[in-house]
Amino acid sequence: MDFNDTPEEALFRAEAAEWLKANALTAEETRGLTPLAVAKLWQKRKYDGGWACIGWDKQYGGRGASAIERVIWDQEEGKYNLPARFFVIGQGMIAPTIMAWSSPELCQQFLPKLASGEEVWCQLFSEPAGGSDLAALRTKAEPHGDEWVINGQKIWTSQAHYADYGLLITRTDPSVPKHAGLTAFMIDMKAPGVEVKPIKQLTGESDFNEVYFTNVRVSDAWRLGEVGQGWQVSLTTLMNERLAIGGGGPGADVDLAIKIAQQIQINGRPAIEDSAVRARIADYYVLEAGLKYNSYRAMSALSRGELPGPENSIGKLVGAPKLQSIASFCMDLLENYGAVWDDDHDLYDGLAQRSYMGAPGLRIAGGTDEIMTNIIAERVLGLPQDPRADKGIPFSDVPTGGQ
Amino acid sequence: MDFNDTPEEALFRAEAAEWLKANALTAEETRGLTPLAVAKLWQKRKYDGGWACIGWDKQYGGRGASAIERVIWDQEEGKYNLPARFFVIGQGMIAPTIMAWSSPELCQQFLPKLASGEEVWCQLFSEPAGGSDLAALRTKAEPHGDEWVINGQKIWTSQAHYADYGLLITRTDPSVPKHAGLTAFMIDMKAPGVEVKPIKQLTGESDFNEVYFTNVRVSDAWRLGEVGQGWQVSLTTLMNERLAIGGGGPGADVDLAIKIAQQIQINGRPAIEDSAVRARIADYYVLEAGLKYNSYRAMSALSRGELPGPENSIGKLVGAPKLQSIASFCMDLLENYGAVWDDDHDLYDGLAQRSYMGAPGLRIAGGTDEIMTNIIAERVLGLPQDPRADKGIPFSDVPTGGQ
Amino acid sequence: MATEALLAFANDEQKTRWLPKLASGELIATFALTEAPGAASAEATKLAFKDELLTGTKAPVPDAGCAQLLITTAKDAAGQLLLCGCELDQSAVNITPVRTLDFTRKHNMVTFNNACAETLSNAVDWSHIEALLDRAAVLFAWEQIGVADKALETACDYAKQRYAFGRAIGSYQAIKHKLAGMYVKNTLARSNAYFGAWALASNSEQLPLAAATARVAAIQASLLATQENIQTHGGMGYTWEFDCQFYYRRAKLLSLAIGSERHWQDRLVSGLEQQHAIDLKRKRS
Amino acid sequence: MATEALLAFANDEQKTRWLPKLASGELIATFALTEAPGAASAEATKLAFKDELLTGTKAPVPDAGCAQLLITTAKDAAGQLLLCGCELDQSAVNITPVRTLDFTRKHNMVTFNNACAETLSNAVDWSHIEALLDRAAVLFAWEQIGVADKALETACDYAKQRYAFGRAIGSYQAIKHKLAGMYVKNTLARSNAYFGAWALASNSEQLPLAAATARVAAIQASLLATQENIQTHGGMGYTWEFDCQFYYRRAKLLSLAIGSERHWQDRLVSGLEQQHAIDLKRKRS
Repeated sequence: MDFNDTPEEALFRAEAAEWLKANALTAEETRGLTPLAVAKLWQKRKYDGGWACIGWDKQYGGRGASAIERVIWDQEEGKYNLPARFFVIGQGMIAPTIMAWSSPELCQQFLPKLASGEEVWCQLFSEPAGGSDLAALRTKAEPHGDEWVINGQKIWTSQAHYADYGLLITRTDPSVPKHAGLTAFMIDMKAPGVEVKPIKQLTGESDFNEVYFTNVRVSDAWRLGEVGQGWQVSLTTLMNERLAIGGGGPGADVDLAIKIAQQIQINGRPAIEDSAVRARIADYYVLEAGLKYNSYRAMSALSRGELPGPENSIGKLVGAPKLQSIASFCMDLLENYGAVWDDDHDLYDGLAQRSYMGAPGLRIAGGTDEIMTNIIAERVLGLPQDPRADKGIPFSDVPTGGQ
Repeated sequence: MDFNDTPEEALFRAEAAEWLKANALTAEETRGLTPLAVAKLWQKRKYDGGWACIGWDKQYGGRGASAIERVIWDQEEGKYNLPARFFVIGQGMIAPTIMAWSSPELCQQFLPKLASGEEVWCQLFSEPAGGSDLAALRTKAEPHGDEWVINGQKIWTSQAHYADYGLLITRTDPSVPKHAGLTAFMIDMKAPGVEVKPIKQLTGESDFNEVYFTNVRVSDAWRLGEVGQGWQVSLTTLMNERLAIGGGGPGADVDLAIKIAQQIQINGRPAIEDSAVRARIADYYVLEAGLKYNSYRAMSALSRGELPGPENSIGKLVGAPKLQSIASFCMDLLENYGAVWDDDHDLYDGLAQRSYMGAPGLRIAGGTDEIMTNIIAERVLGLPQDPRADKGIPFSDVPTGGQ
Repeated sequence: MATEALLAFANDEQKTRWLPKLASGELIATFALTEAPGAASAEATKLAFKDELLTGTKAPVPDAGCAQLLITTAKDAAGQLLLCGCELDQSAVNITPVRTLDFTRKHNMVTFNNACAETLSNAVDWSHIEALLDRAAVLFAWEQIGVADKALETACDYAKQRYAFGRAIGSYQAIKHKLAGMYVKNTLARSNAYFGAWALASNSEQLPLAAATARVAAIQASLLATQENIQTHGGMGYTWEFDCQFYYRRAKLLSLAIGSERHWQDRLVSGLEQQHAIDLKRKRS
Repeated sequence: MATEALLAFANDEQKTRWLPKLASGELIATFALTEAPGAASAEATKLAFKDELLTGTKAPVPDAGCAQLLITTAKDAAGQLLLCGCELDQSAVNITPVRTLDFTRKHNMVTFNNACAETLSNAVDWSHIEALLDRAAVLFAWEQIGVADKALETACDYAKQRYAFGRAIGSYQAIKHKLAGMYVKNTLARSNAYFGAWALASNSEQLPLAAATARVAAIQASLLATQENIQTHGGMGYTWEFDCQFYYRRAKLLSLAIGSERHWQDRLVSGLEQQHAIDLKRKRS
């Protein structure tokens, strides 16, 4: 591992920086547009310039860039405040799944429009009774000629209200053990019988949806993998999820804490001179820096052709509780004013308060802290599984506590 | 709950203090004696003066004192540096078990000599393959006329090398589930076939022993409870253990930390003025004070006639890790010198270093942190048990990993 | 806190004028301390009192929107700290809402433009304010413990009833040990708060230490319990419909309202130092 | 550290005299910093250097019993900080053993009674010592991580093989999540240590920050791993026969040897402040 660019990497970085400088969206261009419209505009510009999804094959709209080049691009693009989150699920998680499990024809049909930002995808995995136990899903798919009929409900679906397509996991056989009875499909979110209802989060915002399926028909040609292979298909998505999430956008961090601590006084001196404040900031920095250099190491491994492994769970497992804790700490520095979260009054853009309210969601979405810890214990350290009350028995016989 | 004495309590306190002042051992009396001899001398003096085991019935050598009076006595006796630990197991844990499960004749035979310190007892429960899983013990007792023949091995037995008697739990029936096949006995530690081997701890000291039984014979009259009731008998001991341990003698604490922090400098000022040091000390004090007032509340409950409940597990669960942490912190205050642990050089009597090495043992003995936490979760909060691989099946069929 | 301040610092005429109405509920009073981000202190108090008139700003002030009387720290022209009473129903007082993390408890910014007011006492110094805060800390601790207990109870109920992988999530040690940890913190906080209540009720010299101990314990317990309650509920706990959010918001608000954890940790050790000095003096005499 | 000090501060003649022998193993050198409890500092350095003679005491000094050369901080009559080299084989040097927590690494008290010595450089200030400690911190971090990894590995092995209640203790989340927590801390510490190693090797201006980050992470990871390794082993881990104790003792020794966690947390934030100042200057220019 080297923390400096090689000459080739430096060249690539310069090329990327130059294109970004010339093409980044201006305030004028984005004035009055919705965030989604801005994101689509920027994605299309990157696509036209050959800078969209740079790790993908050229035939699907990419440029076959290496893992290190992707990191460099992300770093350079990250210097601009450009919208990205709308395409993380589609490009980062679902596209690799389509590439792995679908035909070249369907790849050709879907991937270029995913790269260009024309079409948005969502991921239809979680269900009310499932939660951490993802495979306990109940949404039924029943064969009907060369179509399937879908009935059931999904939950926690980001972007469902404006997605064009979705990756759906269904139960096609409840008489076999849980993981064996699942099948994956691509579905048209505009199809009759698909109904999307936003979920109001504790922040008051709605980033997630419930999605109801009532006799929705999907062609067998849009099946991913074999019947009964749905769990394996979903694992491809989840494995890529660990890489795609992690960063998580701007939030309270060591920079914010230092900024506040330099401006607030404790006993007549800047808070940054207070030894207890310093000890806390140091501990947070150890986590932040550790995660940063950890991701560099993961990228080195990727560039050697290794697959993203379970050790990548660390990013979210450490990052989300850290966000919660440092947000709380930043509010503490402001003392009584730390509770203020008001566009007319708040300081530091309400970043601490927003992070404090957002962090509990991060600790849950995409695998709770507890699930992530279990993954590390079992898959990295090789410790034995928990005793499983649902192992090897038909899904329909698994205890549910009456839920 | 009141944090001041009532008039009656104050009277009792004055009486106790007066007797202690007149009778406490002098340096002259104890010169040249072993710690055990000192303890026996002091215990006998208390017994003769009517101040031994004051909560017991008069017929067994006590004075029928109330729970609050016991607390007051302990507080007053605690002001002198008088030896106690040799009798904690016998008087605090085993005596209540004998009272609950044995005949008046045997009580009369054993309890007065326990109160007077003439006879020392040990507790023979733990086994090598057992550990946290106490009931998984394998030491066999087989009937032979009106005697039983004992074969097997115990471990972690404090005081076995000088104990006169022991409370022993054995397996009398391996064909029934684990907890159902146990039977309890009192045994003579000087009987033929009892062999005691000290265990060297990581501190280099030996507070514990292995005890081997080879065809040791014990009369059926010395059985406690019915055959198969051994688990219930042991629970009486364990319930009283929660009350008896907890304090744990002198160790690193907030007083020590403050003392060091007042004498050591950080950046040219006393360390106690350093804000990070203050934050740490405050956190430790919250635990210390919380435990202290918690035990007052538990004593209030006892004085209302309530039984010591599982909530008393908190003392050890919080106290032992706190001891480890504050010991480490005290050493940190001394910086490089904190590692020094040498009668010719060390400061503060090596209290921090000794506590740092002793605390890991406290976190394990008498129920590990993990077992204590489980007890609170299940017995206080009513959360469901872990799935049990050993439940309802014959002891001889329980998986052991080949141990 | 307003009532405590009146009891301690108002003159007899003021007490006669305000306390009976406060007791009957006819009058609502609130207390204002901070003006800017950072800890309240004598130095940070800028609100000016001159010729019986107040000029300046206080924020965030709880419930100023429905109160008629505000007790506030201020300074006279000589820089001397004061406690003032100000009736809010006058045009020289401007009250605007300030949204906080906890929208179930209203806060305001109060701006005084030569507002009529009166002093409660001519000689306050910051230690008097700290004594008021000590008393408040014990009461806050009990409210915080109430929130913490409710969060623990809710989490336990959910953990018993919610199933994953074929068994109740409360049977997984990751969850049950989390809940046991919350119980331990809540229990220690309660024991410390009992001692705080005793010290408050008996006007003990140990009140500063007892109050700080109760406050630090309550902050730590309530923040842990309310955040891990959401975590135990998983996705459902993060929705608007579940009550988890209210406990989470309220716990953080209370942890900030009268001084942060760090502030009270510092006060706690001051209390210990003071206690040690007293013990030493007693031993010597 | 002795070698690092010679490389940085010895004159050419001294380098020629000592470094080749150090490299060949013919000469063993050690470094002495502290004299009394508390953090080492210019103020706390009392060892007096006058007329080429040293008078005073250093303790605890690692391996002074087998070393022939000691590099030490001292002060001249004017109070100027110095680095001195002192050959130990002289009667004016008295070396007595000092037992520490970790009996597998020998420590000594070294007393100088007008012992012959020489200065390495005439102009050292405390920042030079800190720069030496930065370099040492990176190397210490790697040793600490080695201990932490070994403790984790041992604990995992035991947890897979030891049974309780009919199953391996490593299948209980109380144990497996404990071990996962150790893995996370070790992994972050390693990543930080890689950056420290890079900053050391490339003489980066970021070395002070990188070294402090590596050091704090390594202290925290190694203390956690070694104590929870004992805990995972239960009673057996607390016996003399098991290796758990060595890791536990060594981790604590290393965490104290060149400055405590609090000391390096403070240095870390100084590094951040310095980095921010550099970034600001770059932005401006």
